[in-house]
Amino acid sequence: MREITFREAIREALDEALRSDAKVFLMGEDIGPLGGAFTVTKGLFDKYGRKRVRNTPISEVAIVGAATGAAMAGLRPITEIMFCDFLPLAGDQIINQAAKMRYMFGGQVKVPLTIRTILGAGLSAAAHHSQSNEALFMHTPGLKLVIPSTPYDAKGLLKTAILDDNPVIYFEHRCLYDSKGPVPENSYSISFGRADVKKEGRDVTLIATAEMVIKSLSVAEELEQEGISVEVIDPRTLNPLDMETIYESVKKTGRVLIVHEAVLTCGPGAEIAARISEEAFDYLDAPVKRLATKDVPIPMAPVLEDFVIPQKEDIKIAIKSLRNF
Amino acid sequence: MREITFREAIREALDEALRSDAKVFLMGEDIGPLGGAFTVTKGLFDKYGRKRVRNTPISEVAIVGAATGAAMAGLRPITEIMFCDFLPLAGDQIINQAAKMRYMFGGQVKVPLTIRTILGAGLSAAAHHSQSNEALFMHTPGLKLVIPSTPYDAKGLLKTAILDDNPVIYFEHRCLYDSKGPVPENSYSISFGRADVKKEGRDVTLIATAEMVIKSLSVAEELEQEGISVEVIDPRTLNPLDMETIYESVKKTGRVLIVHEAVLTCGPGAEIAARISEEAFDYLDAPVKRLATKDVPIPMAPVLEDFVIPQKEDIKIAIKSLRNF
Amino acid sequence: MENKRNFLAGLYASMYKIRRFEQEAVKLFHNKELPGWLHSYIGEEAVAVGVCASLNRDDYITSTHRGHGHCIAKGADLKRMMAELYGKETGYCKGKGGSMHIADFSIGILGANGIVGGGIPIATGTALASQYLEDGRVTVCFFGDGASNQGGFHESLNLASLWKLPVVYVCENNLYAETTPQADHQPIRDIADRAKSYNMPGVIIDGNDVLAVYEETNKAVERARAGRGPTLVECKTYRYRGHWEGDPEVYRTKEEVKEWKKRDPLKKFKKYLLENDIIQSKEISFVEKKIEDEIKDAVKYAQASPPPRPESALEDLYVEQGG
Amino acid sequence: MENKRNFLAGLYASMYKIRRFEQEAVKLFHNKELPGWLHSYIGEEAVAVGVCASLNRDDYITSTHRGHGHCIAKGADLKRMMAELYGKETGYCKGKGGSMHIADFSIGILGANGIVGGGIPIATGTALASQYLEDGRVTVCFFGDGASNQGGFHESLNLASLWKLPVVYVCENNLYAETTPQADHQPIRDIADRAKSYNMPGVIIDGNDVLAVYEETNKAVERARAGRGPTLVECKTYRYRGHWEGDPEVYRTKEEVKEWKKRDPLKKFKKYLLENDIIQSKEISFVEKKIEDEIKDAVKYAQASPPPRPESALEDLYVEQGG
Ligand SMILES: Cc1ncc(C[n+]2csc(CCOP(=O)(O)OP(=O)(O)O)c2C)c(N)n1
Ligand SMILES: Cc1ncc(C[n+]2csc(CCOP(=O)(O)OP(=O)(O)O)c2C)c(N)n1
Ligand SMILES: [Mg+2]
Ligand SMILES: [Mg+2]
Repeated sequence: MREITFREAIREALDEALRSDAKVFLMGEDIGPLGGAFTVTKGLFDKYGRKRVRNTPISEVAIVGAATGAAMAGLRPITEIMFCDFLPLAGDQIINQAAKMRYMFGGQVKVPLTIRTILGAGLSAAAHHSQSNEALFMHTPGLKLVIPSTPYDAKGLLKTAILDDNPVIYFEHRCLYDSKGPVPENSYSISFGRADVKKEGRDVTLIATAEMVIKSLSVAEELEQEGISVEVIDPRTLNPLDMETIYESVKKTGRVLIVHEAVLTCGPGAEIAARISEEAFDYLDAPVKRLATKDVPIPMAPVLEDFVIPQKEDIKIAIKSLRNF
Repeated sequence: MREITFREAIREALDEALRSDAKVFLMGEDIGPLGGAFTVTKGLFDKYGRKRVRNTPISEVAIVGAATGAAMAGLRPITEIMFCDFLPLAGDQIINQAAKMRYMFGGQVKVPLTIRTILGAGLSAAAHHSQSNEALFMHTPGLKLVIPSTPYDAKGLLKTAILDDNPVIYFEHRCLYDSKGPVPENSYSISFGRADVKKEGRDVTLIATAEMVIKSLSVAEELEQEGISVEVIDPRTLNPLDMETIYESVKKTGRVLIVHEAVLTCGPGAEIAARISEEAFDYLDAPVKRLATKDVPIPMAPVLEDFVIPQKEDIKIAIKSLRNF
Repeated sequence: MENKRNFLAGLYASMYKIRRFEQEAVKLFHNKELPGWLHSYIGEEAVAVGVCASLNRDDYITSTHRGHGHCIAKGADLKRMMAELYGKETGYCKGKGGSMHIADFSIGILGANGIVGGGIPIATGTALASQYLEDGRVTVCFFGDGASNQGGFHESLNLASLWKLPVVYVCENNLYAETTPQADHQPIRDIADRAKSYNMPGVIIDGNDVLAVYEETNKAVERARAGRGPTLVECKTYRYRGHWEGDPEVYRTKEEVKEWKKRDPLKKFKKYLLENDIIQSKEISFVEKKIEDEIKDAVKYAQASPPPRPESALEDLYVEQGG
Repeated sequence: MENKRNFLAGLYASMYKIRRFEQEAVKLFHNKELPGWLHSYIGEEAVAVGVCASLNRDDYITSTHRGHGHCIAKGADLKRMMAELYGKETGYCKGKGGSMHIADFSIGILGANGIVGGGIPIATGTALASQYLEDGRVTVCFFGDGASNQGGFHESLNLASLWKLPVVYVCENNLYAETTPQADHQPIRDIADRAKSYNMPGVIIDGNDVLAVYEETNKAVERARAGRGPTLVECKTYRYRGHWEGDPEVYRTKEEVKEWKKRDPLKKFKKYLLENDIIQSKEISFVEKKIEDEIKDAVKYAQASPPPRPESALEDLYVEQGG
């Protein structure tokens, strides 16, 4: 199969959606000629024009709110929020309006809105351009949350997000944009709520998201040499969250490590750990371990950033300590 | 000891702070002559005047942002956000500015800001006036979080919040305002990070916050008659979070129920459950159970609202099932 | 001529319907029949009615916490509204929304809103959709003087004017934001002046004069429909009752309320209709009687309706999809 | 006279210092010596310098992602700035903040900000504190044309004018918000016009003329200090380099950049100083030389400084309290 980058995979999904459905349009800051801060939408402005690919003012409330309104009126807006760090500016429109609208109104309305946003650290961009705040939205019923780790998943899940009649937040890890992977030429989509076992294993279940999947896989391969067999599971969507696949794995391994780049406290791992501990209690041979970004804002200096973000070495140590529990 | 209401306890704390420190002032919507939506600040406007008790426009960004700025410049602002449902409007100022500022700037500045806000359902006020969203802020390093359940705690913790040099969000459950309890006449304060064992017990550890503490205590008393001894722990502050007291209890009981009014997924209970499952694994005789508001916005009709919010009967059933695990 | 007569009679009927619906709701609320909270629109009827008189059935409106008047003026069904106030299964939102969240998407009512200013970006978005789809619809966005200090107001008006969206922003300036007089929440008197910040027209109207409201907003609606962009319309008006039922009203005098009642929009318009021989007194009584009955029916319907099934609290969150 | 001469020489020195600091930073960045991102202030020096010339050491400023110029004009130490760009322990923020978060609270620099518009409410708050404490300080709030479309701008200016706070809002209109030309992000040309929405004065200045900037903002600063409330000052200016280092600049022409370079604030002011015999060419060279040395020292200092201890990433989050 041909290999393309994570960035290209997303762009293809957008391109296909724009081509096949006139109700799909993009809006966001600097997504036009530049193609967004990470050039994901590059070329689409030239191809589809100003109506379909809309540069906006710096107005996160209006961007998300207007996209919500447009979705209510039958369009399928895809908005880009340049960094997920800026989502709190639109907190009300996301949390109180888009997410709750259908429910509050007794099911009268659909909000087929996709919010694409960029998360993750690793570029020394400091506290306002490095967060992974997906957990804020996991705690908000009414939203669906996508967090892909490979080009294949990125494309297939974005297609589903755009077709979904509910508001979806789609998180793209900036450090993955240049990563390459096989992506079929023909159109396909991936259902929400299906975790993917990225690598099978017997000894430890490792649940990871976004770039941590890549780091985890690399560690898992290294450990394979040392005779430790790690199963790596990528939930891919945090809401819906496929716990079944996780429970199946836990029944097999009895040991679980969760790794994410969101900060530890009340992060996605807290929920996953709590559920495993409740539902798979009898299968656990060791306490569920979490490895996450330390509970601080993201610092700028590389040495500090590396210290707070889980590194491959940290993952390795955590797996070994679990193994020896 | 004399008994006063939760509302009066908070008012006293504010009054004492205004009296003893000229740098303390209040700002918020309609906190002046009316005393706020729940008349907590009633009388303070007359007593301290417009400079110290400031009615603001409906501008949550400016309210929190200006309070943050004022705190940076040496004042000790106490702002009231009428319902915690409105905190997402000020999401950036809370999450990106107030919480991260000291860290981003390498410890150069203090932000002694207190945000008082109202949480909880039970008044048929529907999806925009009923949330319990403390977990959004548990996931935000840099904030301290207070969530009292009794008049005594309310006063003592608010005094500490105001004296604290860090940004604090102080959550008041609306259904507690008229509840009465003993409060000393003399000034006192309660340190952050000290959970309170509201009732001792041997069989099950029940961790609850805000109004759920009251419901839990009532259930615990009833169950005492039936021979089930429940220990009720109120963390009182969610950050810092006193896990030691909880672990102590778990070592004794081996069984844990967590009850809160925030929705289940990624709620405070997820973090507490994950920590217990990790740190007290060997002491657990049953999986940690969580009882929380169901994962939906809060509906208006009383029958629906009651259905989604944990009720005493639900708590009772959960304890019994834990007991029989 | 007959058309015009019917049109004017319709305006009166609509205002009367709002007035009586609200009075009834207030009564029921104090009888403790209605759960939740209530923000009455009494005194402001000419705004909703005058504005909605320019709108087609499929035009959109966004509303506020004080939304009953907007809904009735746009044509909402009193039965389903009242049932929603009661929190019944037959209500517009199946009891999930209540007074602050009534919506009827079949006639373009995009919902009341519990967040002050929360509907402004949304209205901007439906207008964007109309422009995009070239469906000829206009969106009217109602909000209060207090809401005009929200950040979302600024961002939305900027965007709407930049893109020439077919939306009319109708500010109901009733001089108070909850308990806070206008002078204590903004340093200007005429909110319409803010239109200049967005290079859009700003219009000030006597919001207690239903014809004035109709005529001026109609121009704005036609302007929007013609693709010439948004307008900010400020209607000066007043609410007779407290901010919400139960408000001790410490912030204003009885005299002020009395003064405004002299300019009552219903009385004023009725007088106009009678004095100009447009409608006979008998006809008015007949219309009023019909509305009384309609409201009684609505209350009966609501009372007789079943409460929602508790488990229905778990429904309506997500659209269930195939695939 | 000598005072005035020194003052004017100081303005030039300050502008030159910014220019050279930024040029150096750009060079180091492309040498891959600096981690993170860089937004250069080159071309806009007259704004920061003209504005800060009115301020006392203890007056406050809030800054932006493009903040180096503001910091230097307010008197920040080049060594600690450069060390921060390098992410070193000796930097202003101990390496935690980097280019987008430089602050020096000892001289009222309340911090650059990664959130566009994020500093506007904060500036409003320090001004509130100054009014409250009657400490006579003024806050200057810097932000861009793009930021003027943020909700926080609206809410803050409304509040500041309502309460007559001692703050000056300085909009650096460099015609672009990142890649988006002004005409594509707001339907107005003069952002100063937005002042009317808040009943405050709005002033338009040639932002490439340091004296004009100084004179006009000085009035605004004095007005604020005298308790007469805020002013919105718009400085028309231009950035020479891309939005950030690495920007392919697809959104503007080389000719446009060239055109603006003809109005270079440093050249213009230097010419003025020389032609009016205020300063001799030799003196200027001397000043420039001194600054070159200062910048070299700053780079050396930064390079020689140790990186932060990794564990220091866990420090500075909370103030540790007794009790
Ligand atoms: C974001 C937000 N802040 C505060 C409130 C509380 N609140 C409800 S209505 C209201 C006053 C609104 O004033 P205005 O916009 O003038 O509308 P009016 O009530 O006068 O019709 C306030 C402060 C709210 N619902 N939402
Ligand atoms: C809230 C927010 N939205 C978007 C961005 C990304 N961003 C950084 S600078 C910038 C442009 C700012 O334009 P302007 O305010 O005119 O300042 P300038 O860069 O021209 O000095 C944008 C969009 C951001 N940092 N914060
Ligand atoms: Mg009002
Ligand atoms: Mg700019």
